[in-house]
Amino acid sequence: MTDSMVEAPPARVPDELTPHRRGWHGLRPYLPLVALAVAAVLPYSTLELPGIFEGPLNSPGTLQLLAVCLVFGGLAAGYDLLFGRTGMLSFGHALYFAAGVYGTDILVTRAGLPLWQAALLTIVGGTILAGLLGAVALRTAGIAFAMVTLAFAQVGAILVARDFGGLTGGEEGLPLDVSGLPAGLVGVANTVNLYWLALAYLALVVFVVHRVSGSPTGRVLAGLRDDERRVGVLGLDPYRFKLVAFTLAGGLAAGGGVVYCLIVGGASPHITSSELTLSLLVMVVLGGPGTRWGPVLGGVGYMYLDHRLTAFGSSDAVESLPVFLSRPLSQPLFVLGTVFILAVYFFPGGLASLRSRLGPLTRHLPARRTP
Amino acid sequence: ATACGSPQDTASGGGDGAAPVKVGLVYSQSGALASYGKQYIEGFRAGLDFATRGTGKVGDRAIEVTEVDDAGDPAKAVSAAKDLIGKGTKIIAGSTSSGVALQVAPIAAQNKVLFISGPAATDAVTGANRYTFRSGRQSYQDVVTAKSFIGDPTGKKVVVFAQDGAFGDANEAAVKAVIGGAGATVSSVRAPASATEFTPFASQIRSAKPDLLFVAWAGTTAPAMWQTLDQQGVLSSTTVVTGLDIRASWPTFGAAGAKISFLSHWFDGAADTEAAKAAKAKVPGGTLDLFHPDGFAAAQMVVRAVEQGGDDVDKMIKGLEGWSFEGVKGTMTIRAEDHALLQPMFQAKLTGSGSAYTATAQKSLTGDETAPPVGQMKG
Amino acid sequence: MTAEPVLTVADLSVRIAGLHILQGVSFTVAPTGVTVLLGRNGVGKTTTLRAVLGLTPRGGEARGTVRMGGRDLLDRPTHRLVRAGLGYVPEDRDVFAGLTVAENLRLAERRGSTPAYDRVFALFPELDRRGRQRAGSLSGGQQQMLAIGRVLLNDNRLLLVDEPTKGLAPKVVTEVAEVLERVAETVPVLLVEQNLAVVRRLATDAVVLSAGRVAWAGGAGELLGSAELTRSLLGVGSGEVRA
Amino acid sequence: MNTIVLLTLTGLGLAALYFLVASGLSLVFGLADVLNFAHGLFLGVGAYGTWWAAGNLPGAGGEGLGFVLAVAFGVAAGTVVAVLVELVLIRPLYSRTIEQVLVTVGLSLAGVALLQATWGADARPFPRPAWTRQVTGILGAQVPNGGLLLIVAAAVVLGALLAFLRWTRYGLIIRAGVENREMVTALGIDVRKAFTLVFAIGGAAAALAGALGGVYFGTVSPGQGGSLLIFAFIVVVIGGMGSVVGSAYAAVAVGLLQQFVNYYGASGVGDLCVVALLAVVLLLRPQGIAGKVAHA
Amino acid sequence: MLATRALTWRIGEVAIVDGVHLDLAPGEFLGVIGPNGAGKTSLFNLITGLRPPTAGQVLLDGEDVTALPPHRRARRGLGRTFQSSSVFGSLTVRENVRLAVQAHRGGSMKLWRRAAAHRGVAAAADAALDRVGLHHRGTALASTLAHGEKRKLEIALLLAGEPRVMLLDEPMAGVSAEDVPELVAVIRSLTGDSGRSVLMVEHHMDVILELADRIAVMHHGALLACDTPETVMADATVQEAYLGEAL
Ligand SMILES: Nc1ncnc2c1ncn2[C@@H]1O[C@H](COP(=O)(O)OP(=O)(O)OP(=O)(O)O)[C@@H](O)[C@H]1O
Ligand SMILES: Nc1ncnc2c1ncn2[C@@H]1O[C@H](COP(=O)(O)OP(=O)(O)OP(=O)(O)O)[C@@H](O)[C@H]1O
Ligand SMILES: [Mg+2]
Ligand SMILES: [Mg+2]
Repeated sequence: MTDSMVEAPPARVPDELTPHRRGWHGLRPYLPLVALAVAAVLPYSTLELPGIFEGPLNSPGTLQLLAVCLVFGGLAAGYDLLFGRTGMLSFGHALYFAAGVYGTDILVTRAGLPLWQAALLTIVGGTILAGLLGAVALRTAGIAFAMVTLAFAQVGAILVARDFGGLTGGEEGLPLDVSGLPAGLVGVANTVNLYWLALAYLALVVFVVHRVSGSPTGRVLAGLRDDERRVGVLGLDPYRFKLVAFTLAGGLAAGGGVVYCLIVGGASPHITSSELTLSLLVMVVLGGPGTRWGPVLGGVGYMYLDHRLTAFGSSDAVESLPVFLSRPLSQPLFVLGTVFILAVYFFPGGLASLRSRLGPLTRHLPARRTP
Repeated sequence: ATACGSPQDTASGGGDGAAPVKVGLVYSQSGALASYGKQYIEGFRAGLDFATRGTGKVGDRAIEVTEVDDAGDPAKAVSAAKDLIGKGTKIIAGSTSSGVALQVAPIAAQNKVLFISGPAATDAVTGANRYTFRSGRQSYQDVVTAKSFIGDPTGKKVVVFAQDGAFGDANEAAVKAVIGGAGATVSSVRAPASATEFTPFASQIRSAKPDLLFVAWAGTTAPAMWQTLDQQGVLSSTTVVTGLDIRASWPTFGAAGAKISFLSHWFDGAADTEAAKAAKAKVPGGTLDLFHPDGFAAAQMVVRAVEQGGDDVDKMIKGLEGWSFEGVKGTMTIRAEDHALLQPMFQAKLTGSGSAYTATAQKSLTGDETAPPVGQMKG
Repeated sequence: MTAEPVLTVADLSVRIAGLHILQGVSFTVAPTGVTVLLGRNGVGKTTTLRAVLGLTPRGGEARGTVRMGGRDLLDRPTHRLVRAGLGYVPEDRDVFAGLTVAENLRLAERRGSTPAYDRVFALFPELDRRGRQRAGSLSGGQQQMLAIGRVLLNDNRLLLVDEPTKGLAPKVVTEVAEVLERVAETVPVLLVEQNLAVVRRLATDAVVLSAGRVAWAGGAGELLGSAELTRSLLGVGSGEVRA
Repeated sequence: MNTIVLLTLTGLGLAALYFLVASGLSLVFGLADVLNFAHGLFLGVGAYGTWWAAGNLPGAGGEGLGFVLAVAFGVAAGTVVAVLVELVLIRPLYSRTIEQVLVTVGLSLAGVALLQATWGADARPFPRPAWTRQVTGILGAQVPNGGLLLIVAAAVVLGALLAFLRWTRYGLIIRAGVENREMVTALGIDVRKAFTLVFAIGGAAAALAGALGGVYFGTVSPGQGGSLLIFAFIVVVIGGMGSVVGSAYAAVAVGLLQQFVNYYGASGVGDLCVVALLAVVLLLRPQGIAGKVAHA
Repeated sequence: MLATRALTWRIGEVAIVDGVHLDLAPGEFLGVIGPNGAGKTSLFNLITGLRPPTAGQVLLDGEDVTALPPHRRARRGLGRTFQSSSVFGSLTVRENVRLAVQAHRGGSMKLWRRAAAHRGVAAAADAALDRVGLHHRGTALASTLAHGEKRKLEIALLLAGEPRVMLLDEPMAGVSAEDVPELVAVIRSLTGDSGRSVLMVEHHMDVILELADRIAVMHHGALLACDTPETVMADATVQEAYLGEAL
């Protein structure tokens, strides 16, 4: 060994870690607004995107599909408040969405309430339901919490399927009675209004989630994701904060349910299934948990695939393939499942990480840890 | 081409006398009911061929069929229906599952297009609204056929074994109305659709000692259910009636099959009509199955509607209401009041073993004999 | 140094998440005695040990050469290195909290060599007594004992030990130092240690890191004996040692 | 009296089926910390493998030794698929729980769809020895032999798993590996092999459950595995993640509860009771009946 | 200020903490030493409420707080650090401290305010970071800190909460020799003027001797002695059971 004296290099200044506001970044805060505006005027375009949509952008079929996608984008963003930002793995989030759908449907169709009353009651009811069930479920944590929420959701599913008092229509579902609805929400020609409604819902959820996670409460939620015990010792009640997040997310989901009920024109037991909750999780992970746009992208993308793959499966392109390819490819679920798997390997961190992988400017944004 | 348009544009239908007539078929190509859907579409193609005498045209207007997969999900079906309507489709048919039928029916009414529901068996489609018709049978007709197995019901004891949920409810209600109304005492044993172990229910049924057991069970657990009923001696102690499902399910009855009296909507050979022969000739494989007649009838109704109404949906409805035609099953009549489709039903026996089973018709009931009570048009 | 070094690290550089954490570290470990790796918090001591073992985190990358017995260690799977006789006592103890103490030890047994339970229990009788307790419920110091005991169960060719006396009571610190001293008679040790008293007692050679580079390397006596060196490299006077 | 005997024995048969499905799930979930939603796929592979072998493999069939051979083939197929899944898909994702969920959910969707694409959506009659369709009189009750077969199989699987966990180091390695994989490698253990082994065992158990489930149901269909999975999950959670014995207790509790409530109570209440049991157990003892530690 | 009365925690038959009577006067600095496994950390857990005691009481300002959950005790001015660092790994260093400041100042349950807009919070957080010398690491994710840096962040989190009673669990463990004096100064400054009390577990005797007014010795869960440093250091049992022979 040789004695050596090496000049120590200057301490690393991790300036690349400091948030940057350079160049076009001045515009960035407005990008969401621009996107919103573009989405809002989309229905005025007759652009045809062959292969992507069946008809021009302003055709009812396309708008309907987009509306469904947007609602799920919002739903996923709301779920992310729980999962990505607070680290609570709930397997029962579909329950509050279903409560929104069935609540609206039953109040309008069976009780004959005007829409606005039904919607208000449903959202309030869904929020209270989330508050109550959350208060119980949050006595557990981790996988136990996931399973208790799953159990609650399962009870919801059983109740809907049992069709007590003929309220829910059981496995056949309950079509929405549109006779009392505003005329602007009924009929194929008015699909655009449903689209705007869905867009408004999505914008609202993104705004709320963004606002909340940037708020003092949001900081606590992020703390909870990492170390709950620590939060308690700092003088904050973890239970209260988790309950707030759970209730808020539940209320947002119920709101999504109201919109979805109008878009689809009824309720069917599909939405109470545990698969829906799992798909929510898939959407969020697909998009990138804890990121602003990831869950939205995930939700929209998932629903788009879910709807469009049926058409893909029966398309001529697939049918002309050799049997060993065309058979599986004509099964939408096969393609969907394969897409999930590939996404995990090709976009680790979700779709939202694509941007950071493409743009060197954003490369050093701190990666969010998945809890 | 990028252009600006109105967000409320929808294509207007036809107008031009020689333009093709757009027909949208929204049914299950994938998902749990994919095999029902497959039969339906084969039947539809055969029926279209039959009703247009091989031309695929009504007058000089071609029938342009668009098929959309709903994967059994009402939300997808609604999207598809809206898409089709937006593109000017005036006739929608399909609906393999009841949930889909019930959600699409109101869409048809809201947009004033014709909807011809397919294999979906729920009674609620009948009389749903004046735009909605059906090309298949309904649960009530099944039950009336079941009743024909016990002769005079007065004083008899009937047990319904059905799964929870709307399907079971409908069957139980129908049995109470049809057989109970005719003087039998009807009780029911219900089980969760998710049940996998049927012994408790079999015990309950056995201790009830019914004269007739009516079983309404759908799904993959059916074979286990039949085996348990057989093992616990239910099948040999009473007359057991149930609906005969698609051919693929026949071997799953196993030994129990011979001990069951089947009511049947349709099986290959149930009737030897002109339409059945035509259908047999057209259908891939040459063997008809449960839901081929539904697709076939749907095509016949579509052709009739176009003949009578052109592009005018009101005229189509007028043309269909009260119409009698010769379908695969025999004479079918669309009742004007509630659009119920009166049609023959069958009693059948299953024989055979291994994977080779044959159904033979014991008796057939006419459309009038199995007619459901006349209902009110709801919407 | 006359004898062939047991470990040669040359131009080792490690990047993690875009940060250049080690920037070309080179040093050797003598075949006998204790080589200490010194330096302030965050200079890369732990990173160095882990890179030798192939434990650079996901998304990180280690370059350079690490040779032991004529073979390059980088890119060889960790478990192979360990089976070949590289023992590791991690900084955060990393005992398996859900397993009992006995299970933790059983896990550390290596196939092909008889586990020296006597040696371990003689040193830390506490571990014998608490065999059935979950390691997660051990006190901090007890966990540290378990982490050390785990490697001593086997015979090694080189020990990599990261702050073994952290959190131990003074009496146990002395004991651990004695153990390491005894171990070092047969097995060379690469030690990271903040307790200068322990360093003073054990170290034969010293390597001082500063901001990802080697700032000084040489005999330990030389380093600790020179007030100037200790002050400039370690920031403490040479007499200033903690008990 | 004989109703009670009948309900108890058939309830135990049901419990055995739940246990067979849950055991592999519990092993993989508790030891490898992978919430394996693709377990239903392994089940399906086992069932279809057996079904296919009985019809196509020379020497295999529906009776006697031929049936044993068919089941062995099905189990082997399930094991191979499980190992491939672990090697190719799960291995790169350890300690990334959520991504694993995504992959296994994707796998369950794609796998079931693939089964459906290959063999159709309809249920197929399952080959099985004639005696499994008969009943045995026990204390006046006519107990189905299929159920008894399940009980025997479940007991054997339980014994085998316990032996594996107790007499080999693998249980230890995997439990440690879940906590801190890196440290296990730093002890000189190739932890990857151990995880593959767990998947293989989990897959084999699932495939066996699939094959015997086929005997029990009399048919095989693509979605069969998935529908059993919910109850299996409940059993795993009630039993305590990863505790094989806990799963056995929980399976018995769930099976009997369902059976008795379905007979004496209203239908559907059995399912609600099971869900209620889950919620109550978790609220009182979040770690499940047998605690969180994954061992015998 | 802080007192425990016959505080006991048993697991089965074993008493981990055994009838501890402890009194901490305002402004006092009490060092706690004892062999590994003596129950020091457990005592902290009982005092802060992370574990319920099997018997005995914890008094804060003369009031019985034994039944209160951890966060309620923290509100009353009880703060602590953890032996094995527990910081919020997915937040940056600065966000970590801001969270602590915010927890202390109230207003955490504001769903609609901008957290970043809170000037006072940012300033207080930066001050705390400055004091432990972590300012330059402000934007690093806490999970990527080196071990010693995490210890410092722990202390910054504690400072940010401005507690009146502070429980420090081995703050010096793993801190490089060079930084020890600095950290000792920080800790000393905690008590000085403000009348705050500190309870500190530490195995570095020189640090304890330098800072503590009194030293409590724990052994097998029980409090053996609680006296001035000189008396304690002279005690033969302490010498034998804890210190052993010097290196
Ligand atoms: N996973 C990681 N991601 C990013 N940076 C890291 C990671 N691990 C370590 N670092 C950084 O690398 C540097 C060196 O860390 P290391 O743990 O090797 O220091 P050390 O010398 O062992 O310090 P200590 O004495 O505190 O243990 C630190 O600045 C740390 O923040
Ligand atoms: N859940 C438990 N079950 C059994 N023993 C436990 C449990 N929790 C703690 N102990 C034991 O209680 C004793 C006290 O532990 P504690 O962590 O309080 O010690 P300590 O004084 O802080 O030691 P150190 O200085 O090593 O950190 C230890 O012997 C520990 O093993
Ligand atoms: Mg270190
Ligand atoms: Mg301690």
